Amino acid sequence: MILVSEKTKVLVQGITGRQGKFHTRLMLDYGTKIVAGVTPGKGGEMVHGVPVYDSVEEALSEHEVDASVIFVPAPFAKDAVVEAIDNSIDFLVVITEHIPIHDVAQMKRIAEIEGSRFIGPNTPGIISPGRAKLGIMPHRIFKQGEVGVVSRSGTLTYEVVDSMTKHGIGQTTVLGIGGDPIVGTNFIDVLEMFEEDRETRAVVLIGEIGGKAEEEASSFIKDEMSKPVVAYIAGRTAPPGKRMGHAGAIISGGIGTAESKIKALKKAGVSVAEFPWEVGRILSEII
Amino acid sequence: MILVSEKTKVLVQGITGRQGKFHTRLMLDYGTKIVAGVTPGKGGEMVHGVPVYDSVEEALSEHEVDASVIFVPAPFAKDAVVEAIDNSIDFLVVITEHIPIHDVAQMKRIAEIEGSRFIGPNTPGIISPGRAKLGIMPHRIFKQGEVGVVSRSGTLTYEVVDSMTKHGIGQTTVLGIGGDPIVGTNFIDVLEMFEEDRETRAVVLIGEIGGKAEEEASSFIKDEMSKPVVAYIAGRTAPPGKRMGHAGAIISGGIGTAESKIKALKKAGVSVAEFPWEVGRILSEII
Amino acid sequence: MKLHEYQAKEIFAREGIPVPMGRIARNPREAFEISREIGSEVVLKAQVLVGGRGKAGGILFSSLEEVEEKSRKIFSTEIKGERPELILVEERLNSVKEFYLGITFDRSRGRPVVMTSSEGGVEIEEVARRSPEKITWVEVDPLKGIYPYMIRKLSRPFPKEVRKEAHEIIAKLYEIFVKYDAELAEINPLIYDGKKLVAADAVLNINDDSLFRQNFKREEEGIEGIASREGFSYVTLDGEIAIIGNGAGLTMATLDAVEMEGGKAANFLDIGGGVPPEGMKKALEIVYMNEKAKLVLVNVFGGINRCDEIAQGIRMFFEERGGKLDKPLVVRLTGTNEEEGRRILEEIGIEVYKDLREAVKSAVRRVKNDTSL
Amino acid sequence: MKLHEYQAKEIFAREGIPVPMGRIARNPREAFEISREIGSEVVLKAQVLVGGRGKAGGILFSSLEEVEEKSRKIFSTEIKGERPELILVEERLNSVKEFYLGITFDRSRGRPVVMTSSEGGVEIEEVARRSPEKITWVEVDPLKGIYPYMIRKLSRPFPKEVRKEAHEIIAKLYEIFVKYDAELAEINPLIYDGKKLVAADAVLNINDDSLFRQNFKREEEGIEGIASREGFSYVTLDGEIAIIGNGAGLTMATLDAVEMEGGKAANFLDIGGGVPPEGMKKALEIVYMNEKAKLVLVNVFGGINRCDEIAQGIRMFFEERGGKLDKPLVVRLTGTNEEEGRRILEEIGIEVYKDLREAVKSAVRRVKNDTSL
Repeated sequence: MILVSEKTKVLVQGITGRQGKFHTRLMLDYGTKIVAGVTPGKGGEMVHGVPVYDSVEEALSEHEVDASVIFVPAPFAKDAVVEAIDNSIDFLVVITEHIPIHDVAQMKRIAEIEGSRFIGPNTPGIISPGRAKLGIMPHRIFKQGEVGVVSRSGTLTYEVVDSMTKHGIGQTTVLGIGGDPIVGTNFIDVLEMFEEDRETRAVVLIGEIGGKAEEEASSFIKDEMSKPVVAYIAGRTAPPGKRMGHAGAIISGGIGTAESKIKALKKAGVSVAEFPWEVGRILSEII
Repeated sequence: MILVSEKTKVLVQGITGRQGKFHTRLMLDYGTKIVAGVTPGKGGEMVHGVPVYDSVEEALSEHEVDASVIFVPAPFAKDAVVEAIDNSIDFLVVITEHIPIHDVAQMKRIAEIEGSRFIGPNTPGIISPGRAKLGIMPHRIFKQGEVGVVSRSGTLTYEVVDSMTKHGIGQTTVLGIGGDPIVGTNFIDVLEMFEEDRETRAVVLIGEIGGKAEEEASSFIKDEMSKPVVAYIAGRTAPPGKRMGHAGAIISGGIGTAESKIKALKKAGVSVAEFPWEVGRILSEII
Repeated sequence: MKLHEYQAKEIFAREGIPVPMGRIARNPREAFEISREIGSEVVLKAQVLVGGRGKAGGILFSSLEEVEEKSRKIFSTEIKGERPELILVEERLNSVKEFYLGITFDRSRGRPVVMTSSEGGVEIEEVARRSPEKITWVEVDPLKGIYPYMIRKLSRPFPKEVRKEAHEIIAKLYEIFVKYDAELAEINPLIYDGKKLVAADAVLNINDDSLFRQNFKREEEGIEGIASREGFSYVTLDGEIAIIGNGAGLTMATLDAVEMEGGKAANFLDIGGGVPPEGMKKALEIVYMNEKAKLVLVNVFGGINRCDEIAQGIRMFFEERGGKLDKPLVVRLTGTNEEEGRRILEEIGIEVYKDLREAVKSAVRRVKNDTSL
Repeated sequence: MKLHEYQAKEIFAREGIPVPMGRIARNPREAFEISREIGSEVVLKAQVLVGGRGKAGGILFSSLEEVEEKSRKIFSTEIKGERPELILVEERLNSVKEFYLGITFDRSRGRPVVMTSSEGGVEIEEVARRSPEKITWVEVDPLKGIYPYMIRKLSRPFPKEVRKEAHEIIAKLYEIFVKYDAELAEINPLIYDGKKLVAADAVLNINDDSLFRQNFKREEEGIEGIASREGFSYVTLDGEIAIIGNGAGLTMATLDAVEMEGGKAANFLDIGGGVPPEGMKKALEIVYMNEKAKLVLVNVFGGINRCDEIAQGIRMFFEERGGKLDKPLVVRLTGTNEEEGRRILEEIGIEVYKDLREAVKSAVRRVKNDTSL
């Protein structure tokens, strides 16, 4: 189990919005320790029994907080993230999608500087099944167990986890790094944590075309990981996506296709599934 | 001896300018190990036998460098400082005066983030007598010895050091933190280094009115220093300087006068000289 | 959002980057008028958003005499499926040397990267692959911004006589990159005509997620335009099975599975998250427009989307069409509020698969077997 | 460089901070015209750069009838040595509550600090001392800039009805602070008139070292103006010994020493570093203008300044005056190129002290003993 447990004390930023309220309910039901919420201008209200504050500073003056889940709408998300970081919250889950890319780049740099970590944006969150959920995943498909899952994709993760659970294979922690071009935490960071986590016996990596995150992860797996890794990569038949001009091509150096990713992963000794629903079966053969 | 020694390998940025050239000569004469210089557009030239490069990156590809002395004119000084920091030079001496205050604030923050230290701006530099000089001080007044000197003022430092040397009291290192409202390294940082330096037996602090650096130093001396400190504060009879509005008064909380500084220092057990030329005598009684 | 070359050049000119003299023509007559004003050889450039327009005949040099004829030709040329509505008519530059200048994000590092090269032109990617030392590049800290020392490094590939101009153009392009929330800003080639530097081409892609604070109107037309206004991600393909999924990864995986099972996708449509019933109905309307499609496969794994709301959308669409669909609908629905969703669809006689594999197999089988489709 | 209130308000208005209706008058007649346009009670505000003008009679409320008389009175009032040349004529605001908003640097931290208080007005420093909890403050990282969450905190002292306006004013004042390279930006009071917020006063000090990139002209007149144009730091005092030093610290120490020995300084003049002979000559011309001064003491410890160049400047001045100085000159010169400097001065018969103490004692003794001076 990595990053979150039943002891993690959670703040929800944007708790009074439609999504914030709905998922606060579901997280509480799952057993997540949500201690406070923040929505500017709504200080003093209660959401499902959770006290709401105007600012992170005020929430922290009343509660101890280990992590924050952010549902704040995209135009204001950078502010919320920086507010949390400036108030020394170490771990953030940025659910919000469609945050401007320049904002994300700044958020990432600020987190680096101040020593905080965020996952996302555009992540379904993180769940340590049976212990705590910081996010929006449909929790019934998860099952506590011994496999760590890290993914760039939300719903595809559910598909894969569903196949694992159906094969009786539970998860230590399932984490979505987020589907945006720039994310706060990348595959390698998470693989490193799973490698070190004593409960985790194998890891599932769910990738997709675009960028070079999977290729970079492959090198890490090859050089640094002892635990078995199973992967699934979406987009083998997808139309070529938006081409980022010459500049993008120069940076990526021609990698980023599903073939390139699958090749790199296989070279690193990873079992690559052809269909998402195969992951459960493959794992059951390995562990 | 702190920060610089006869082994320190030095880069000079702005080496082809009038001041840069003149003081490179004097520093070399003193024995300072100047290994390279930088002036954009002058790469390939030589100044007093020192090779000049177009950029810090190019200089570093040919030479090992421990510190940089910056003579670059004020409008371009921030660029030069950030260039040095981004190229991982750990210690910078910013001689340039009249750098815009917003630039200095940014320089300071960038140095903090990247883990570099600069002294100045508007500093006469730093000298470890008999070993190395990174700056513009008239070196004949210095003498190797056992007293560390830290000062906000340039020429006043010379006056005080002159009196020390005349009394036969030498210096481990003499460092000007710079006369600007915002400086990269403050009194406390330097006092801490002197306290830890085995060669240094006593410390001289030279301050002046304005700001609260001396008051803050006093608390540090009181709580953390075991070595004797002698101080001189200029400006007891000076006209009230530019008043920084209500905002400045609120921040400073009414401190910043010579009386306030002298009082704080005395309370911390510091011997405060009435005239700069007394410092030598007072020290000779202490050590 | 990709801007047209002429739009990007308008911005460049406004921000102080030199561009060729020229204007937009909507027809051959206008092209002739503009050429006469320019008074020299011109270049006619089709304004389309796809790459490779040069090879496709979208860029022609012309004397004044031939302008009408040549622009007529361009207007009637289809370039990778796009027919140009506008031609940019510009003075023909005297190119002594062509440079490259581009800015985009390095995704892994999360930072802007600025690149220059003395080997500009269409072969730049080839240059980057074969002789990476010919690309000068600099990574920028998004908090600190670009510094003159970085720009000096980037200016080094340019001839000494115009290095100052190059410095200014790089600084300004970076400013534009930030100010306009760009994902990509590119000048290729940046032409040296012996005296000065001119941006002969201009690429500026605005980050879609930043459009709420940028002043650009989407121009996309057809199905893509409708989809994008709904916030969907949509691409037309040439197979027979129309696909609607939620989440890019899952939708791609659905396409992959369909093809692995022997089918072919007619489109990619990702509805994204938190879609209300009306949105789901709209998504169906969009894929039903595609005449090539013979069957529609919906694959939703409810998370932030709720299965009951998705089912309501399907029912609304079903009822709008009077309960008769001209293409069969295969639905896979699971996740949040699954039971309620299933109930809604079963009420109107639509079978719901719980398992993706079965849904895919069924869809492919039906398209293959039923020749009446 | 301090701006006048009206200059600061022009900037505030341009950047979107609400200021009272009003204009500048150069004479009582103009003040009357402006008041008539405003059409209500007005306030007349002397435009001087010293503090405490209110207590000195520099601010008066007036009806239209009394405007000419009252502004005549202000024009003839000397406020801490400054006689106003301009009066700002403004509508009189209806003040329901007065707030404070200020931005400056925290020197030790090297960061901008933004402060607000619900207790605006002249007593704000007293408030800060006695009830620090009534000041809301926020430190800003100069790289990251100010964030909305900080501004929300700073807006909290304002009434709910105008919190949005307060938010905007704070954001804009911070923008101004950065854009104009300010050392201090202050609105005190920021008046709530029951409906909106208005900047009743405006302080904006531009950082002198940033003037090369800011568009302000220095307006200082008299000796201070001449000195500042030479790059010297100069203050007139009321003693008899004119002092020229190099470096603020050393010059202050010279003043201190003179007073400790029983003398009194006629001025403070710091020539700074790297001064050429012409500069030194100019410095002497400046202090010789001060009629109250009876003797001139020069104290230069050469470092970046070279003693030979300083001596050359003194000789130039000496020769310009035909070898006759109406006030005796005491010179202390030591440091870089000391011998050469000493030689130059001894040639023209000026004695040079090596020791500061002796120079100071000699200067004080000569002023005290020689009643003919």
